Amino acid sequence: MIILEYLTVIFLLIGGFFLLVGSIGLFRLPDFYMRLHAPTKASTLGIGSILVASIIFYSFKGDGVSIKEFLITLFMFLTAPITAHMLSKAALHVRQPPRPDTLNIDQLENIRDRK
Amino acid sequence: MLENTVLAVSAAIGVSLLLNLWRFMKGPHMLDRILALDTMYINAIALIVLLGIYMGSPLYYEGALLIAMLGFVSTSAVCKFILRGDIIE
Amino acid sequence: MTPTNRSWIPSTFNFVLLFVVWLLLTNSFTIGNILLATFLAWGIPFLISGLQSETSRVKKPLKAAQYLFILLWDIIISNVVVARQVLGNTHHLQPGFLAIPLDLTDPLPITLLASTISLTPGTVSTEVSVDLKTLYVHALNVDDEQILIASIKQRYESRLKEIFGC
Amino acid sequence: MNHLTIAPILIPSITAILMLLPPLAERIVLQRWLAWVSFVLLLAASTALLLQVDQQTQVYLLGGWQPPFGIMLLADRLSVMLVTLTAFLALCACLYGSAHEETTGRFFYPLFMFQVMGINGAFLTGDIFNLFVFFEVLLIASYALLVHGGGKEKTKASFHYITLNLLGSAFFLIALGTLYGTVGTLNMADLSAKVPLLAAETQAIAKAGALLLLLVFGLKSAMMPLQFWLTRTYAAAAAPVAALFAIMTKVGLYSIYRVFGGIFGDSAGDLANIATPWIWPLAIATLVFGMLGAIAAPSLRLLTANMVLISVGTLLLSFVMNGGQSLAAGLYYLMHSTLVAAALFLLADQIHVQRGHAQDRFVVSRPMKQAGILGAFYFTAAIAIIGLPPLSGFVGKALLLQGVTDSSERIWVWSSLLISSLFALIAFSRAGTSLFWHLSGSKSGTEVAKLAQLVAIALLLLASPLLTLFAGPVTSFTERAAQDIRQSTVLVQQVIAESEELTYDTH
Amino acid sequence: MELIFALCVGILTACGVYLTLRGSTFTVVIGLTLLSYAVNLFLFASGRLALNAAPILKQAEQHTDPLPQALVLTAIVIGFAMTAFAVILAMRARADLGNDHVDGNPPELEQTLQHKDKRS
Amino acid sequence: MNLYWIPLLTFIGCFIPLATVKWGRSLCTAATALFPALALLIVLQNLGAVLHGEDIRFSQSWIPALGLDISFRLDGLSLLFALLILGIGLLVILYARYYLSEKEQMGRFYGYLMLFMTAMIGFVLSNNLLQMWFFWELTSISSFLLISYWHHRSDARKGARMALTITGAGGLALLAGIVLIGQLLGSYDLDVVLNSGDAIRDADNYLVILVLVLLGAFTKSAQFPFYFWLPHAMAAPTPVSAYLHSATMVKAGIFLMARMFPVLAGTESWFLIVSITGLLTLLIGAYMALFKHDLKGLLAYSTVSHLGLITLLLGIGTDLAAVAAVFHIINHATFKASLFMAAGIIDHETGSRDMRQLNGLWKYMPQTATLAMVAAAAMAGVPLLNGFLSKEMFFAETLDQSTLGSISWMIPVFATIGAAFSVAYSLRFIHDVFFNGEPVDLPKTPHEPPRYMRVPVEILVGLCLVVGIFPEQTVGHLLAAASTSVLGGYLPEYHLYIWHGLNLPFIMSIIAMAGGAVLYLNRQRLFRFQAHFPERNESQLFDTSVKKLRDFIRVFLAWFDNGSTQRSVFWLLFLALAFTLFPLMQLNTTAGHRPQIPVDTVMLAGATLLCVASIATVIWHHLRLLALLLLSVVGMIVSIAFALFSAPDLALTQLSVEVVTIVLLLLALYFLPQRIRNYSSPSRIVRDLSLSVLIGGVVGTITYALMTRPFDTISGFFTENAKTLGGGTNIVNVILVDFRGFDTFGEITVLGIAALGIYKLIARMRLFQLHADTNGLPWTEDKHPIMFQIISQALLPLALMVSVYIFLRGHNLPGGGFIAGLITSVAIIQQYIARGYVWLQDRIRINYLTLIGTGLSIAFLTGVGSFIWQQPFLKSWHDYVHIPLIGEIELASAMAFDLGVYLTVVGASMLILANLGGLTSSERLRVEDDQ
Ligand code: NA
Ligand code: NA
Repeated sequence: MIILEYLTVIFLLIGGFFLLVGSIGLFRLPDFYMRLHAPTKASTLGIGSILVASIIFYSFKGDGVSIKEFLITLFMFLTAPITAHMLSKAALHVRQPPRPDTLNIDQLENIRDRK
Repeated sequence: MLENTVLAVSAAIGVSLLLNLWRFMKGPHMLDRILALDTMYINAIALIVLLGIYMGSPLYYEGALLIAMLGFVSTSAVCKFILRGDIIE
Repeated sequence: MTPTNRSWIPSTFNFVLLFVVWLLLTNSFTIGNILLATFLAWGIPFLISGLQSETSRVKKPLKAAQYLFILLWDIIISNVVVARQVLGNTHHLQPGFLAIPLDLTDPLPITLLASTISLTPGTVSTEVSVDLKTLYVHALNVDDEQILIASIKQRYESRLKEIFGC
Repeated sequence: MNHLTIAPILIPSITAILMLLPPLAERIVLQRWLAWVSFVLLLAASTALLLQVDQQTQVYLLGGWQPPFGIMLLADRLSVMLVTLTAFLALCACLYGSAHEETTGRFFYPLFMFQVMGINGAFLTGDIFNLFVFFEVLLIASYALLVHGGGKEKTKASFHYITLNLLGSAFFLIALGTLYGTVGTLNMADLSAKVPLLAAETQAIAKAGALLLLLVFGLKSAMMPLQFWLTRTYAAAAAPVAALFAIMTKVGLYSIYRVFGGIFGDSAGDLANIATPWIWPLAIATLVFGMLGAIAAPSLRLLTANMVLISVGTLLLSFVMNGGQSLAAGLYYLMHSTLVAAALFLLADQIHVQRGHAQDRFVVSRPMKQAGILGAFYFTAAIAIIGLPPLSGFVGKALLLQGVTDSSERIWVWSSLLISSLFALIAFSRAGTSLFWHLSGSKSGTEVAKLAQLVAIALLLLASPLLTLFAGPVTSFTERAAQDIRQSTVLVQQVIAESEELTYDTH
Repeated sequence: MELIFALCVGILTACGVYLTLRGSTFTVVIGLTLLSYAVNLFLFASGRLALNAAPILKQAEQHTDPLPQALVLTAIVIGFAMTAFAVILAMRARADLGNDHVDGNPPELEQTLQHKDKRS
Repeated sequence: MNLYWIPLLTFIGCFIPLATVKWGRSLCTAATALFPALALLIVLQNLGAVLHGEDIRFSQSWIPALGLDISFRLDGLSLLFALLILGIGLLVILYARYYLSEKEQMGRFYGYLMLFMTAMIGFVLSNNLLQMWFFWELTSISSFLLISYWHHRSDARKGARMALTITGAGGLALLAGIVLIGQLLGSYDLDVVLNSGDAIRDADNYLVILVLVLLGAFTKSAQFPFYFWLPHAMAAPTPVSAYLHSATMVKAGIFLMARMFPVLAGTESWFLIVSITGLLTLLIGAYMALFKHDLKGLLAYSTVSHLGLITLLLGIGTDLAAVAAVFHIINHATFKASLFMAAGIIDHETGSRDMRQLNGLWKYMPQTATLAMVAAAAMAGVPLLNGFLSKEMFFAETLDQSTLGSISWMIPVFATIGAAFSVAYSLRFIHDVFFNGEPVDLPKTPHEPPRYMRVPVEILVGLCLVVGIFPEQTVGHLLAAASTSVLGGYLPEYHLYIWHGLNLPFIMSIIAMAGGAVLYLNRQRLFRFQAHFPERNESQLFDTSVKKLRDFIRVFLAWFDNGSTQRSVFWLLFLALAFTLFPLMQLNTTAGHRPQIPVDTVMLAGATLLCVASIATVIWHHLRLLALLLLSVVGMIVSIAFALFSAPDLALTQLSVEVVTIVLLLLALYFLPQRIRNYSSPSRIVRDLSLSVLIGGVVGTITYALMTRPFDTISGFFTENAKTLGGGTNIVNVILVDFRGFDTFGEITVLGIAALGIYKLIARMRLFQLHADTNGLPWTEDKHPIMFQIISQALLPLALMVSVYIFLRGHNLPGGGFIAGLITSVAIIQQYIARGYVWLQDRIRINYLTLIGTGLSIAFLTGVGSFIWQQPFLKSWHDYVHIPLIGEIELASAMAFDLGVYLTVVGASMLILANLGGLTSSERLRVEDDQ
């Protein structure tokens, strides 16, 4: 049982760490396209670890194994990329300038027009 | 130990939320704010799950699930708004 | 809902998915609940079949499972990498847009590919060309453009092609 | 259980619901007939209930849950009197609307029904939060009805009206939260029993909450300075809607009677009559504002709207003056003023239609096609609403004058009542002469009122002579009804006490 | 925590109230929404705050006051309906009156607005 | 016959002319006259008894609460007036038959006339003060109708309005006076009142009562300074003037003073007010009459003057003065009615009333001229005519008072001057009209009127003569009876001789005659003198002052209520502040003793987010999308707060509502102007900010004060019984669907109605479709991104599954129909966003309206279902059913109710959103037109 508790703690810490990293990324990355990467971390490993911790926690709590947290993961995995997609689409649409040293920056208009 | 961890992690999430808020207020573009909001949703999910662990109660799970579902809808709707103006056309 | 083209039998994938989701949600395995799960997993797709346009179907479920694990692993690894990048000096990062030529043709596999790319931190699918032949990706740090494209194509796209048999 | 008690809520409710469903949803003729039948039924049920409650006050426990835990309806003379009044008014307004308004937009009948449901619910409920809910029902229906028929003016008036009312609802909830957070109950009679027991340190909080209720009810009843919505709304609304709205201010007044007469009335200990010092000046201000507005009004509708203001001020006064002993007179006046105002709104609409471009403004115009009958209606309504004999207004006014015995109160009440009558007299004589007699050209328009419209107006106006003729029994009824505010509270408190004994027995 | 909670309610109320006093319909709607948050929190608080005391039987030792929660639920739904109506009415006002002022046509701005609408 | 038959007959008579007018004018006249004639018969039937000092009464309770009974009395005074009203009334009816032209609506005229007669007769017969007032006001109303009979004429309308306003105002004062008397005595019964003279005169507020009652009397009787309405009432047809302005209506005020004489008179205030008013009126009226070129104008001012005379007599207050007053009432009624009728004949036959045109009519209508001259002589007070007798008595009484102390002599002097003017204008009436050369530019050639038109005049003039010569034999008894009534049952010694000898009053008469002649001879000089004064048209003056008042009020109202929503909102909020601030100042300490929850990081972070976001909303409210995003931040924090503080249901609901609201606001954003203009001035902003901060402070204070104080609540019941009686473990849900299910029923009704209303708003809405965003950037071509479509499609079944789950668990765990409904809606909305309106409209054939109806009816049926078991509305029922294989299943009526909630929510939110989405696809708009 104590192992499960340790596991919970570890996963929680991992989750908390990546969530924080995601937010730090959002905080300090220099352009929008780069910042767009931040929530992906938070939504994948960050939330994922916390959910795993939750699964372990409820399992050792004695109410039987609870795995419905998977469902949240499923939703996150399905939606997070689309959110990012829509956001980047929008960024391209409004011609958000990427950092000037961005690779293939000259392709921006093509990408925008989906050529 | 678990309790302290939960408190620590939730503090980390609290800090994350404040960082998101900073980005939200700073912008500079509307999309940055939308992104910040979306990240807040994610942190909120984590926070609610943590709350469940803290309270030892699974009652809050659906809250997290709902944010996961609905956060997507609102973020994508706002993006659609920026792209097309009319979100249901 | 009165769909125009109602189908009485849902796709297996949908059925299984919904069945499992219900059990996940309720976390109860009584006969009653299983019956209910069956009913709902059949009923809901039936109810909304009019709103579902035809998509490619998973041909190789096992491969799909394997793909999932690879994805998971990649997520973990790239998360660590990206975490270092984010916390480190961001000026050293070399962001860039990549154009990935697509072999996939169906929207569903393309979407899954794009999602995979986005889920692994460090890359985000930004746009797909109108003809569905190019996927544009933004990467947080590009060491070598071609290697990155190749690795994506080889690691994910080929597998997806296999899974959907196209 | 006496289901007749809840019938005034359920009848319009189910009627409206049926109208949303096939086969009625798309068939206006069926809706019209159903609406008529339903209103007649409602009137019958209300009247039957009225006769019943005159013998014995009815308490209806929803879901069978004993008060104060469940929601309870309280049908006493006061509430059922208003319900019956609503039924009659709604019948007439609906009759009028069936001639024209039913086709000028969708959902006329169902919305009308929902509106009545909300009003009746607000009158009948014995639970303060349920009162909020029914307020919202009647408000949302009124929003929808207000825009019925479309047009810029309606839209403009609506936004104003809705903004104010949404704010009002917000304060309603704050008030309810405050009351619940201090007294710990929602049943009005139970509140009344527990308010005097409040600890000294929470009394101030409860008082703030209670006064916020006065704000909310004041807004609904168009008390100064919350009356701004009234003229605008009434001027813009479709005629039958405006007529129905005539009862809406009375919902606010009724709530003031119930809350500040029942809960925070004489028996509320330190919090007794907390609203009285506020109501006094505001009521007089309302009256003054109404009479100034009446003099200044450029059209019959606005004039009528200002008459509604005058009646609101008068009714508020009747509640506070003479230590609350004049309420019976107020109730008589309430019935009279509501019906006559409604008739005037309908009449103004006909005048508007028949005078062509001049509408109902007090300017020279072509003659009306049916000047004779409309003139007779106008004359009757004007006499009634000014408060001249031989119609009901004078009875109400005289009762109110007679009710004030304290000489310091008398100065205020009498001068405002009498001067407002004079102003009304000036306004209506000018209005009438210019509407009917100040003519240019001899060719009248072609528009004529439909029979249903004339009957509707006539029915409403008929009430005035009847109220005068039977003023004896009616005033004796309103005297009993006025006492119900106190007596019904005591009655419900007994029911609560009995049910508490029962609860303790089972545990 | 109670103090912070009260502070939040107060600030929300103040902000909501301020926005409802503005001249444009959308802002008023936003203000009303903020205000309704404040009101819901207030109504909720009237049952007093409690941690780990969800009003679900068997899920906790203690249960917080369930009644205000039920009331807030009702209030949320009603508030939603009202907000929706107000929003659409704001649109309708724009359509009918050509601008988004709460009074339809602020005299001092009428001309500039007409000018602008012609262009758009 | 009972007394009530008298007013009843005349009242029935109101309708007779309307019914009989189609039978021809004469028949109509006869039929109309029948009823007052019958009424007169009833009066005459009682004549003997009353003259013998017997009072006849009838009483019937009417409104006990008001003290208003139907109560009549016939005593001397009312007998006198009843005879005048009915008698002269009959003559006027006959006269009007010829006066009104063929074109005129005779039925309407007679109807009004009868109505007036009813009011008048009811008034004089009243034995209850309130009833008296009732008829008093009726006379005002019916006289309004009569004066404005020729309502196409502006002067008629104005004159009628003025008369109504002045007499109406007086009536209200009278009502106040009467109610004061009623409150003082506890009864309005005249028998009680007339016996309580001392009580009233000794009352603290006697003066108030007196002034109020006299205001009524003076306005009605056209006393100074209210006399000016009477000349303008001459716009009425002449029969009306003959009736109302000589014999009846203006005498109502006199009647009132006479009636109240035993109660109110006899004090110094009475004397001062009444006699001075009377004297002033007498003089002004007499003076003004001389200068009127209009025949009726002259008569009107002369009436004013004579009314002043009677008032002065009543004011003097001695017993004999009262007798004189009564006598002059009779005399004035007869000669003035006949004069008006004569004037009417002249007007009728010549087409003019201007004495500058009317000359030498003696030649054309000698009979009429004779009659008019006799009547005018009576008016002037020429011996052997009735006017002379009462004037002599008047002179005698002016000499017989000393109330003004050393200046009491002034009264007889002024009385003589007044009489001189009276002689002068009578002379003018005779000489200017019937002699004085030839007519000037008359529209018609004058001739005698129809035979029967003259009959009423002949009768009245005959009366003037007979009474003048045989006073004791003709009116002696009547005068005695009436005077007895006025004096409260006592009759002084007096004699009605034609010749009292050469005494002081007779000398005064002689002086007046001579003076009158002198005045008349010098009239041109007087006219020139009078021409120095600007012509005062009181009607115009009155109209202008009413207009000025109105304009002033309009300016004030426009300033106060400038139509601004912001202004109204400000007042509302201001009042809210006032209502809460004062009670809170009585609160000693804000914090109570309840233990508080410790703060942690998350709470702090959340609070920071909430506060920053809401303040930012204020700062950035003009950046609409940003404001919207900030709003969702707030919404999210609020949901988390609900979750944190043990309200999972609330958290879920708030979240789902949040999303729908955002979508709705986004839609709105698209159709609203993209830029918000700053509508506020800096000072307005400061004002609003202060108000908002104060209100926020108050609400915050209440929140804190509440939360830190313990309280007793009924909630324990719900917690204890949710499972046992309600069958669910989610207490909140059990409250919602069971304990307080009625609230929920109302709540979903609200939702349904909102949807209907919004549907109405959307229909026919014409909106701009923008082709570019705020920055002028054209929209992207990619309407429905493919990946977005695919994922949305995949999410739909999952979301529906979740909503089923949320629905089913609601009774025991957080969830329920409302949240489930919103999830379903959001899932469908997501499809709309991803696929577009058109794509979905072709595939979803649901009638959302029907869905709402179904939902509501399910909830309704669940409610009324309990009627079958004789249980009240919404009585819940639940049971556990054991099904093989599946196990125990709980069935609860609450579930059905919740299903109703679910369907309504889905239907309502979809009806709103889908139709709104369809707006820009207006070609396919299926919404029916809302005009
Ligand atoms: Na659209
Ligand atoms: Na002449």
